[in-house]
Amino acid sequence: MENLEWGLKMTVLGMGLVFSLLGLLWGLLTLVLVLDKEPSVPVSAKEAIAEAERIAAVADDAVGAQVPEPATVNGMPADLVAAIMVATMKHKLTLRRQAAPFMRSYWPGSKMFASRWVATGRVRQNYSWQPRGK
Amino acid sequence: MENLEWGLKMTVLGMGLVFSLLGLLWGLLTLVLVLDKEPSVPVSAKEAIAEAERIAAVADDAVGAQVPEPATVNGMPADLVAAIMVATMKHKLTLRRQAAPFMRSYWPGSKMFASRWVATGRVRQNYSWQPRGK
Amino acid sequence: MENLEWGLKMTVLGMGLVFSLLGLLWGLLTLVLVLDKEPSVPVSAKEAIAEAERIAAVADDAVGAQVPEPATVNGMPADLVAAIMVATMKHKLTLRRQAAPFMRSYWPGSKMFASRWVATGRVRQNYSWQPRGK
Amino acid sequence: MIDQETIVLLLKGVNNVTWQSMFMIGVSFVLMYLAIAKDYEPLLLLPIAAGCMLANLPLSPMIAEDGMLKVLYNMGITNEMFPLLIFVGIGALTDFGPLLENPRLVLLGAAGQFGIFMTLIFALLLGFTPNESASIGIIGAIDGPTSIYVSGILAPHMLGPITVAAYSYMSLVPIILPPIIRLLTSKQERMIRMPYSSRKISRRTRIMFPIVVTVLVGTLVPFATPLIGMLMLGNLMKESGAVERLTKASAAEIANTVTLFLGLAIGSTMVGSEFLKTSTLFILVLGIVAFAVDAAAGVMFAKVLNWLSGGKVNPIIGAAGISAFPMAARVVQRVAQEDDFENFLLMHAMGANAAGQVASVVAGGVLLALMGAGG
Amino acid sequence: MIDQETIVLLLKGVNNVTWQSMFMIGVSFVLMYLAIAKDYEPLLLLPIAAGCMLANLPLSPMIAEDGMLKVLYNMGITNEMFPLLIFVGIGALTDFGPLLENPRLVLLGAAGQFGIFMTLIFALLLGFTPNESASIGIIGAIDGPTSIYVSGILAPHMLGPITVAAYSYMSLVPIILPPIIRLLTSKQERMIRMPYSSRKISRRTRIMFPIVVTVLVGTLVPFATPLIGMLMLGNLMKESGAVERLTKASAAEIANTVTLFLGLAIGSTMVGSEFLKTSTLFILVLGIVAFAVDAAAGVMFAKVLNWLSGGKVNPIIGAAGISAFPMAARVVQRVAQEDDFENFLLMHAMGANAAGQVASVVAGGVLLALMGAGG
Amino acid sequence: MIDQETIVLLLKGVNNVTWQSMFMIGVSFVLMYLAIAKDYEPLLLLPIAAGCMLANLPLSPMIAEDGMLKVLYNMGITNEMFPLLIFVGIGALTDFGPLLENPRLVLLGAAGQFGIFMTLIFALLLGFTPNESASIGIIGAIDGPTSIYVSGILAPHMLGPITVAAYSYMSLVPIILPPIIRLLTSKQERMIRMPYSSRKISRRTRIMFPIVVTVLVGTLVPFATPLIGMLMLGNLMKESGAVERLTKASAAEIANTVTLFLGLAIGSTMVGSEFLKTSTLFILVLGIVAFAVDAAAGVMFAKVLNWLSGGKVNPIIGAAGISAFPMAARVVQRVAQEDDFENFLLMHAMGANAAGQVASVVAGGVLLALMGAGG
Ligand code: NA
Ligand code: NA
Ligand code: NA
Repeated sequence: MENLEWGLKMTVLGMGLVFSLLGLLWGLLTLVLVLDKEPSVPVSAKEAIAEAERIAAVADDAVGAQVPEPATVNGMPADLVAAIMVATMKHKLTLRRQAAPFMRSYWPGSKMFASRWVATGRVRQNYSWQPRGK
Repeated sequence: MENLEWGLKMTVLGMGLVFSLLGLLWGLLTLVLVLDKEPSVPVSAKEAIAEAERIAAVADDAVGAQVPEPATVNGMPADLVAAIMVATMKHKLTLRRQAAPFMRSYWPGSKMFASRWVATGRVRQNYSWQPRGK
Repeated sequence: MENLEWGLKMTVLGMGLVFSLLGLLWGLLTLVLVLDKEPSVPVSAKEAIAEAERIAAVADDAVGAQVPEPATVNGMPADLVAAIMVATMKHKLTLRRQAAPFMRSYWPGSKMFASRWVATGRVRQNYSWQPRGK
Repeated sequence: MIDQETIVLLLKGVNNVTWQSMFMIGVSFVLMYLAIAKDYEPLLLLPIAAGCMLANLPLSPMIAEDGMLKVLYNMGITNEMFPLLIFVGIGALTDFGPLLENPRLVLLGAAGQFGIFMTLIFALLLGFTPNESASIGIIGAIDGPTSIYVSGILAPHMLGPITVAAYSYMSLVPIILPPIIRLLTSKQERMIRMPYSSRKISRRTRIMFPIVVTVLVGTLVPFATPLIGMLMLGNLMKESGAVERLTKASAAEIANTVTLFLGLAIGSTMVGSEFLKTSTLFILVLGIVAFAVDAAAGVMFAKVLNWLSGGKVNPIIGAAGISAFPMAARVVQRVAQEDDFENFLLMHAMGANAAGQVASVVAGGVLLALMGAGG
Repeated sequence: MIDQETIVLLLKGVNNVTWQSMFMIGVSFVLMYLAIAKDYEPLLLLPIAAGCMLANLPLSPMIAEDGMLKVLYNMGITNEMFPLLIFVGIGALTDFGPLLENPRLVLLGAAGQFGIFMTLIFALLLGFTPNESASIGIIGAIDGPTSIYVSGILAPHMLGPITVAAYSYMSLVPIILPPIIRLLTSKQERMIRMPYSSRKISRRTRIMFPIVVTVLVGTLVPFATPLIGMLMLGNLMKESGAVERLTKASAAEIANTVTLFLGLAIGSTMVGSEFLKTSTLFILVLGIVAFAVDAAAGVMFAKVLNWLSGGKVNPIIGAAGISAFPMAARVVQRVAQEDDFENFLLMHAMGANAAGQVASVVAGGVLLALMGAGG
Repeated sequence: MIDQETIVLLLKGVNNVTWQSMFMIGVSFVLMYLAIAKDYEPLLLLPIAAGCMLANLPLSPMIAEDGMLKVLYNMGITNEMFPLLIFVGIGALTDFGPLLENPRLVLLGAAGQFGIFMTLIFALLLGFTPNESASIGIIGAIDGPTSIYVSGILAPHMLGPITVAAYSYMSLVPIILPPIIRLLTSKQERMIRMPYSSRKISRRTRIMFPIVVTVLVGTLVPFATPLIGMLMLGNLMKESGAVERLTKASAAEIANTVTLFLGLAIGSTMVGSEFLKTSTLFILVLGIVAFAVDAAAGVMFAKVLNWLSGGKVNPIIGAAGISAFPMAARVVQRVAQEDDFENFLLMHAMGANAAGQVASVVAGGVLLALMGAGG
């Protein structure tokens, strides 16, 4: 049981350190946000999810982040869902076509890296998350 | 003449081994094709040559496979020949534009890698060779 | 002062060698140009500057050649200046669109590498400097 | 004319086929099947499978002195350069915005590392050495480069199975998470909606984030400096917007080349005698355990937060704290929608998910520090 | 102020110019001319020429200890990594479909390797050592990476001229083949038309092909494992369709970088005293012989097949068995059309050509096995 | 349970923070600020800053034996491969046309190197060793790879500050040049217009130029062979038009990857004790001096040419002879337009600028030759 004891010690120390470090990070980030003085504004869940999908779509390009899931959202084709979302949001947005981010455009014509969310992403990806039209 | 004897031995052994190995491969491939049970269907020579040119055009991109030949086929400009071939085949094919293979499209606008057969290739390259419209 | 003496010696030798070598190069280049027998034809300063900007725009892509200057030419927006230049030159030129140089086109859609002079460059970059319409 | 010696020479290959090497080639076929037909992280598993196949062919010159797989191994595995370079590319494609807007999610990432240590204990009990146990535990970081980096230092002889387990199970996240989430939460909990508020994250904050994290983590846990430093370097290049050529090169050309080389080199370590032990089987089983415990710990910790916040935190977002960015967050969103199609948790889950990414790296460094590795 | 010593220092470069180094710089100019003006495989010959020029400048620091050309040589020639990486790219762009539809063409590829062994004998008779003879013979593989790989192992001091011969003559295939074909066949034979039938090659078969070839060849001829393994790895990645990023990287970024480095490194071996021997001249002559014998053997073997099949095989497709994919096949098609414009043999020739590609690699491995190299 | 030893282990990082390392991390922040906010050569300065930060974190494993920054340093700095590879990319993007049309501008490039030697003398007088002085002087080449190459050979311990100075000041060219130009020239001189004539430069001449320069410079100054050879190799590939894949790879993929690695490796040399000396301050000051003297010498020499030519040369184009291609030429054009908006000197300035690029490399080689470095 010497092993077990050592293992438990590792666990306590390890998780303690991880929590301490991330707690410290929490504090620092909160401080930064306070200093930034940007107001926090409520947004609709749909706006939030569209932005989140944009971020996820970029990250999908990273090695070791493939998505083997079926391309459906609760049974509906994902592209359709994305299209609907886009349509409902479109009237709020000014489209800045020319700034299409390089991440998506280096092999044009190919759908090589395009996940099902790219359609959504393409619309919103040039905005930092500020759906209030700020 | 000891050298000659050794050389002949190498030749017999070497060519013997090469033939044996490729013979073995022949057997295996034949077996696989039998197991695949795909029917063998006669096709016109023109269809075959168009497909062959498509394959050759992709391989031209490989390092060490440049083609210093004049771009003519029996005196006719190669592009013209390709264009005629394409035209005669077109009505048999449904064009799947969106799946243009990445090999050809990464530096769009540039003709950097484009051989004279690309025109042909562009049309057919998304098909595995099944000109019967299968 | 031994140091100073050695330093002066280095300077004399060093600058002497640099001048000698470049002088030799001058001679060789002049010889080559004489052998080339191409006529020297006066051109307008505007044509010359447009060509020079084209060359500079390509070189801007080199690592260690970033341009942190404000994108203005004597207070006028650089893009505008470039556009005016292009307009005044356009009628003299046949545009060879298809030969857009690969340097500029590999990440299309992105303005990643595009300096303010690209607009000028795009028009003229396929010509070796021969504004006489030769 | 054809003498005895020549015949021996010609049959050398066939004579050196062993059941172990044949079995390992079979393993490589299974990995190819998973990569190609099942789409399990093919970018990693296909090169690993190829490396495994090539290394197990009889008398393979590829793993001999100066053999190409050996060269690749020495080029970037021995010195850990390959996993670190891949991290630069990951950092260049990761947007920490969801975390920056909602910093309290950070703690969910910490909870999602619990599986590392649980698995370490299980491995110890099964008789693995401390270093081996820690290497197996690190599968629970659910982060490829971290697993490769840590196990490459602590137990390089186990690099093959650990990497295979890490990447295979990462592909299985959409299958592993949902039942665990459902088991540990009530339908009512899963239906908790979380409101959104948005704040503009200034460019300055986005640029400071990777720098602050690097200095903070690097100072407190020096062993984590390479991992966190490279991840954050990629992120710094991305957020600075000043070096797009380098950002792109890190995320594309360098990442692709290194991935191919890394996979081949790791695959080449999977040779018969070392791989064909019960320990390999244990690693595969313990890997699943690590994933499951991670997810469970994340959910349970989120339940605590929910209780503390008076019911405002949907506990299932805790499952995204395991990392596997951004897949785990998507799975959480899907599970939420099964009970309430109008429940949109994705952005919160992404925050927890990004926290998990940082926490995984921190945990890797902490583990190395605790093992006192390298000095 | 300017002393004797300084003057000596300054004239060091000029004083070290030798007629050998000047001659070699002249050779580099010829190679540049061939590459730029004649378009002979410029991707290889231009870097080789540049490497040769830079290595032969007086006192060149580039080939000194830690000099860049030396560094590149040690990076990828000594350990043979560069030619193998180029093979991955070639495999990623090669479609073995024409061979898979028509497997009996495989034997034509075998026949096209006869020049390797004939040339080996000629070289022996001219007084070359067995290893040197085999290295010269391998020019007859008519495949750049194979020639570099084999001669790099057996006779690295001959790497320069052998590589130059291999790539230059490959550019000359359109000039070398037609007269040989016409000499050995009657007009009637050349006018034989071959019918086509097409069968769908399943994705499974296409994926299995590189795996089967690797295991088969690698088991029977372990020395061929690196060559065949890397060629087939590229093909597997391509046909799997699962790792397009890696396929593209292999065929583009990696291939381009490696080609530049490989060319420079090989060029740097071409320094005066070693290159300026009658042996170099012999190599150049024997290289042409190898090409010619290959083509002749291919055609003659195809004539046998024609006889066996009752006149159904056009013997000129045998000339495509030499490899030089896909150029040789195109040349064969052109020759056929000279006698009958409606005669379309290209797909059959492509099958023989792809077989020649595989057979070249196999022959390289067999040659290494017979020489007992390395192992 | 948690013993003394463990606590010591955990506090190891914090305990090893020194004021030197904190100061250096502060320096890295300044560099990041310059790179990101001020856009000073971010492609180089951002990686350098990151390397500096990572190397100065307590007990940084990245600069330990087998640490990644160490690996990168050994990969391409020790053997000077990285700066040489960057030169290939620069050559591939440089058009020497303006110089070829107007060869007499060549001498302006020579004059623009005077700052190298002046600075060398100042450094000697400040007590630096000859090798160190020459390394500081080479900042006056106003060319990144040349500075890295020369100082990497003569004084590798000063590589960090010299590289930082070279690239930072290069970004400051638009600020440094105008006052010097105005100080040394009258308004009348600055308003001299220079006529243009154009001649077609044949493709043959364009191809011969890099070859001639390489052979000429390489023969007379063997130490310059690597620098001039690689710059001209890139240019040869570009002008030949025969190897566009390699040209593009040199200017993009290879350049980007090498820049990232080079910056990180150089940054990692900037660790406390070595960097925090008054010598570093001197280097920074002397670097500015080198730039200023270069520009002044260029202008003064152009005034001589103006006098010799009877008033036909605008002396301000001499300032473009310092190199910093093509930025210096643009600055000259801007200064000219301040006095006469219709005065277009850019093409002449580009010629002087291209000459400066060649002259910088020649001067680097000459300096190495005079120091007798390496043999
Ligand atoms: Na994790
Ligand atoms: Na062959
Ligand atoms: Na200079």
